[in-house]
Amino acid sequence: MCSVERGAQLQHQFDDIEQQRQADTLGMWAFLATETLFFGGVILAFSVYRLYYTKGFIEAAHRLHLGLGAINTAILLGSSFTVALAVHAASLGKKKRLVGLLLATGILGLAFLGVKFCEYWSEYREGLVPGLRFTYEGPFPAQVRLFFSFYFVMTALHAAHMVVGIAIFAVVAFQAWRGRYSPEYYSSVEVSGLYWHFVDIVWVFLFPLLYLLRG
Amino acid sequence: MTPLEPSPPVTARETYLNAGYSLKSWLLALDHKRIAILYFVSITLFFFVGGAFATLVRLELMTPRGDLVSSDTYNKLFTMHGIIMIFFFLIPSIPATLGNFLVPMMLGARDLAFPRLNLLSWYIFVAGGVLTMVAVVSGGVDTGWTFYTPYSSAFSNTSVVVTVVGVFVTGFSSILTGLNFIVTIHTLRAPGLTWGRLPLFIWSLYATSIIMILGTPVLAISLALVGAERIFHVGIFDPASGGDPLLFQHLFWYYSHPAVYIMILPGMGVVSEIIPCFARKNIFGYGVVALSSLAIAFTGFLVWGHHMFVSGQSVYSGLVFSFLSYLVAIPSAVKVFNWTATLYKGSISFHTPMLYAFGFLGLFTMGGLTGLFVAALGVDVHVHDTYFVVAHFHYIMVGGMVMAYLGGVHFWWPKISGRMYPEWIARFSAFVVFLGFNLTFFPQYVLGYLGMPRRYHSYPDEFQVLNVLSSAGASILAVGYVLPLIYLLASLKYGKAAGPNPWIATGLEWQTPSPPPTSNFPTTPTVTAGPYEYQDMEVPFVQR
Amino acid sequence: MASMSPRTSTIVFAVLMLLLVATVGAAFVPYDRWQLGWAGVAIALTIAATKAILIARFFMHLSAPAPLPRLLALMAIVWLGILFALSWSDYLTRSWLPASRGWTESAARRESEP
Amino acid sequence: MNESFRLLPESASSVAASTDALYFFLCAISAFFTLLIFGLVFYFAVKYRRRSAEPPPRLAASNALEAFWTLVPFGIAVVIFFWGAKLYFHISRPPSDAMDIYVIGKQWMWKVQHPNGRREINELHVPLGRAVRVTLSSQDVIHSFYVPAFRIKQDAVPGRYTVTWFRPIRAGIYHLFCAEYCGTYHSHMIGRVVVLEPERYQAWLSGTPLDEAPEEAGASLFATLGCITCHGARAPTLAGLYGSEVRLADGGTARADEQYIRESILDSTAKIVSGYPPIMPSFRNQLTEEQLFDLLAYIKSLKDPLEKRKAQE
Repeated sequence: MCSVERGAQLQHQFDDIEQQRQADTLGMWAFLATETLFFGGVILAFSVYRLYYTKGFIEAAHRLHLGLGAINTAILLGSSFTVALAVHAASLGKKKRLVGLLLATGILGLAFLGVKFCEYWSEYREGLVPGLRFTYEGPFPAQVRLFFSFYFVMTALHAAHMVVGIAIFAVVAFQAWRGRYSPEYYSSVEVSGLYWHFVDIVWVFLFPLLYLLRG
Repeated sequence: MTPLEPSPPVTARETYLNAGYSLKSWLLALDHKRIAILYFVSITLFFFVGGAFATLVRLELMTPRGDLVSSDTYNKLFTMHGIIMIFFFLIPSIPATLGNFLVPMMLGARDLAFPRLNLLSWYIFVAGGVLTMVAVVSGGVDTGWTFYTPYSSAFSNTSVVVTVVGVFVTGFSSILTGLNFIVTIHTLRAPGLTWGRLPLFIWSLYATSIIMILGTPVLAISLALVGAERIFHVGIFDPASGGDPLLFQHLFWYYSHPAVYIMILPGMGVVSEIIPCFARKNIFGYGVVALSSLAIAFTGFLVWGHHMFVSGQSVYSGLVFSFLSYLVAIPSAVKVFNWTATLYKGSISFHTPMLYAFGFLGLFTMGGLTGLFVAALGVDVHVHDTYFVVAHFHYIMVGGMVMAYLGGVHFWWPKISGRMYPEWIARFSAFVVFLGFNLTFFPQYVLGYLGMPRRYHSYPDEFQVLNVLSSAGASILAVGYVLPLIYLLASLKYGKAAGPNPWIATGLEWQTPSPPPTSNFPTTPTVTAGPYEYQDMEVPFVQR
Repeated sequence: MASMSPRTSTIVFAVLMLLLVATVGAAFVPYDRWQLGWAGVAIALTIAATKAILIARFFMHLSAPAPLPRLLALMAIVWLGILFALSWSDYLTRSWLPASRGWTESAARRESEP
Repeated sequence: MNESFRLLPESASSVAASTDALYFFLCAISAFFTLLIFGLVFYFAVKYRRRSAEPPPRLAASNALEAFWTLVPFGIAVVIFFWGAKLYFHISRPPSDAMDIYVIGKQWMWKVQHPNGRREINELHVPLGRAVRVTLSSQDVIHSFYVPAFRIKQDAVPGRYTVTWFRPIRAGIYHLFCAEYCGTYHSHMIGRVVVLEPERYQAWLSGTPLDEAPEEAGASLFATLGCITCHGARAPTLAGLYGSEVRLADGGTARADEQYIRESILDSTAKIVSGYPPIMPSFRNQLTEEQLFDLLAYIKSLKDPLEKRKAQE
């Protein structure tokens, strides 16, 4: 990495590259705080109805595919793993390894979305989609409908964040392939990694709340 | 009266204003000062649009029968007045204009931490504004700025979804501004500028930014859920399918009460800068005033339930929220006492910024004290959703926030435009604003306790006298607001050239020429003393 | 900024997968047979919280010397706690006041004196 | 309604005087602090106006002063809080001997139902001196039952019951407003509360034909809907149910107030009584609010035999 490129990275309002890297990390953490409150609001709504309509929500949780949910969680944890390795590779300046790991993360993300789409499709076929096709006759119909409204709102929000994450990794992988990052300055990889880990943490909480509370 | 004659042209020094005249150089500007000007223009536009709606509302309320417009149109008028004034003027005004312009300069930095994000936040703000204007043009929305469900989600047949998306989008511009400020204040302070030497304007913007990034997302999700409810009938707030309408109120007020602190904290920051400068004295109790901004930012999130005392919320949580609401009043009271104590043994001059600061001090005190009425459970049962509440929040928003905003604009106008505004016209318009304001909103306290509910298109006859008084005051207030627009724009051409420090004020922004060059400081300044060391500076404007 | 060695990443990943298996297993315990419905919720959420802390501490380098990311993460959690605690304070106590029966009979005697 | 210009609303209920007392106390506090701040600012502005070019001395901060003007406002705030809370508790606990009135908010009118079956629109006749307990619900959006002269306000929330009460102490006609924005004719949703002396109230009551009392309407509904087939044998008996503690299937207990009865009718499997299978069908979207009130009145009128005997002694 010749020094000219490194000079090009430093933006004029910063004194040195370390200050810029700290600012980027702090900026992403502030953004993640906003995302925490964003998902927190809808999880609060879910928790209130789970408190009021316990039986209906337990009944509805049994309708979800626990297996697919568990696989998805494993996929997402795996993608967090590959991102951690990618950040490490970037810090050592191993370009090929970095690009490979970033692409792996993107592929795992797409796999997650694929599994998610299969779940949506089977739920649509079973008539569990409020608004589109809701032909559920079991006990507590109103409460089950409410549960599935939350299920689709929360997982769709999460999936949207996944799509944004995958797009970011595609751009960062392309930039890495063009050799823009160096061991001194790779904060784009680090910051997109932080965002991805956050999306993973959101799923770490969504999975038990939706799939596992079958007590 | 200094005669208004065209002043000599500013010397051909490179400033952020003459760094480029093309539209592209403005619309794609990354310089925080230019983005501040873009925000100035857009929020002034929105202020006068919101003001026009307010004028129509006041005209409508002159007569009990309410025969100026139909009740449907009236509902849309007060809704748009609320939405535009709050989301498109009050929330962005000081942070996005004076804040964007001054934060880097007060910190001795060349620019904010993320200039591109700053420009993006302006474009998002304008996109949200355009969307809301589309909603206005295509029939308006009549849910009130509070969007209470189930009316907003099931019963209103106006363009609620377009407005909700507009406000959702504008919320992100507020998040980006807050995020930018927090990172800049943490990482780009000049050498020697410790937290104990930060100007109080920066402290108040720091506290505001905390509220912006931690509160706005919850508004985003609650409005998104209303949108989802209208489009997909998810039933989260729909009582027919088991939903709880109060849940929306919890999510909405979780943001919307701290939002009133987003609006007032920057105003407090401006007043903390103006009073020491024109009293030539250090602020009394710097540490306490700085920490009270953070205290307001934190306790502001604990009190939202006082909007729901009679909404069917549980009696016990009403008690909790009422007590916490009294806690949040304490830091504001402490600030007022400290400002007043700053005047003691000062050397006070009565320039326009100081007049606006005095106005803020008095009116914010009255607004804050009437907050004690609506936080007292027993009284709130009577005055909730009446004109008493309307008067309370207008005393704080218009009496406090807009006064401080005008004070700040006049105080930093020489730095922003390089020109002085005409002093005597400005003092006159400050009095007009003060008089018009009190005549408009004090009668509403009496109306409120008499029991006139909010958002009424027509009302019983016995309320007419006070309403006519209020409408009369509104016309004077309107004049008071149009005057600064005229003479400030005129001062761009006719104003006297202002030197780097016309008020002989402390603060890094006054140690660079006005209007400042694009990179603010030739070399990064170092700070050696506290923020308001006026005791060893010469005293200007002394009449013998 | 010494980012984490692959060895620790692998260990953390393995622990995360173990926790995933644990939480899925815990879901099949029939809590409601012993009226312990809330225990199921508590177990599931504590496991999820541990996974989140592991990811945040190791993968997101929260343990790095810079204090500010930790401060922001803590503030996000505290503000979330405020939202949950005060909203639930309404929902949990909404039925405490039996609006119909009024409180004890003595309430009727005291009602005359405000 | 006299047209004279007033600064305070009439105080026509037992609570009005104490609300006004707290209001005057708050006005006094506000006047004191406003005059204090305005006075100090004006005094300092005049006394220390700029006359010399000599910079004023730097004043040291004083923690004692800061503590003083933190604790004093806090002390005053706590006093106001307790006073307001005591008043609020009094307002939110209806006395048990109060007369029951059911009010349904519907987009842009108030539908009032008296215990003896009288139904009124936007009118509420009540006897002087008698406590009145108003049970509120709404058919569409949130409305708010607000009588300024009685200083009481309570939102009518769709999907559940909310309760407020008042005891009129002066005869007359008073405004009834809707205080929560509810749509196009929110400002036309105005009614009148007419407080009559007891004898004139009886005359009004007996003057016009009575509709069917809610208990009878409820009883006939109870039969036509088929509730009677189970409730008596295979389902829990409803006699004396109202106000009692019910043991639930999941081990908890619930107080059988209006909200419980309404929920058990509309969402029958939400709270299942212990020892009974969850086989009751849900009556959601089959009953209007009036019918629900009638059923409720009927169930409340079912006294179990021993309590009925106690009531007769």
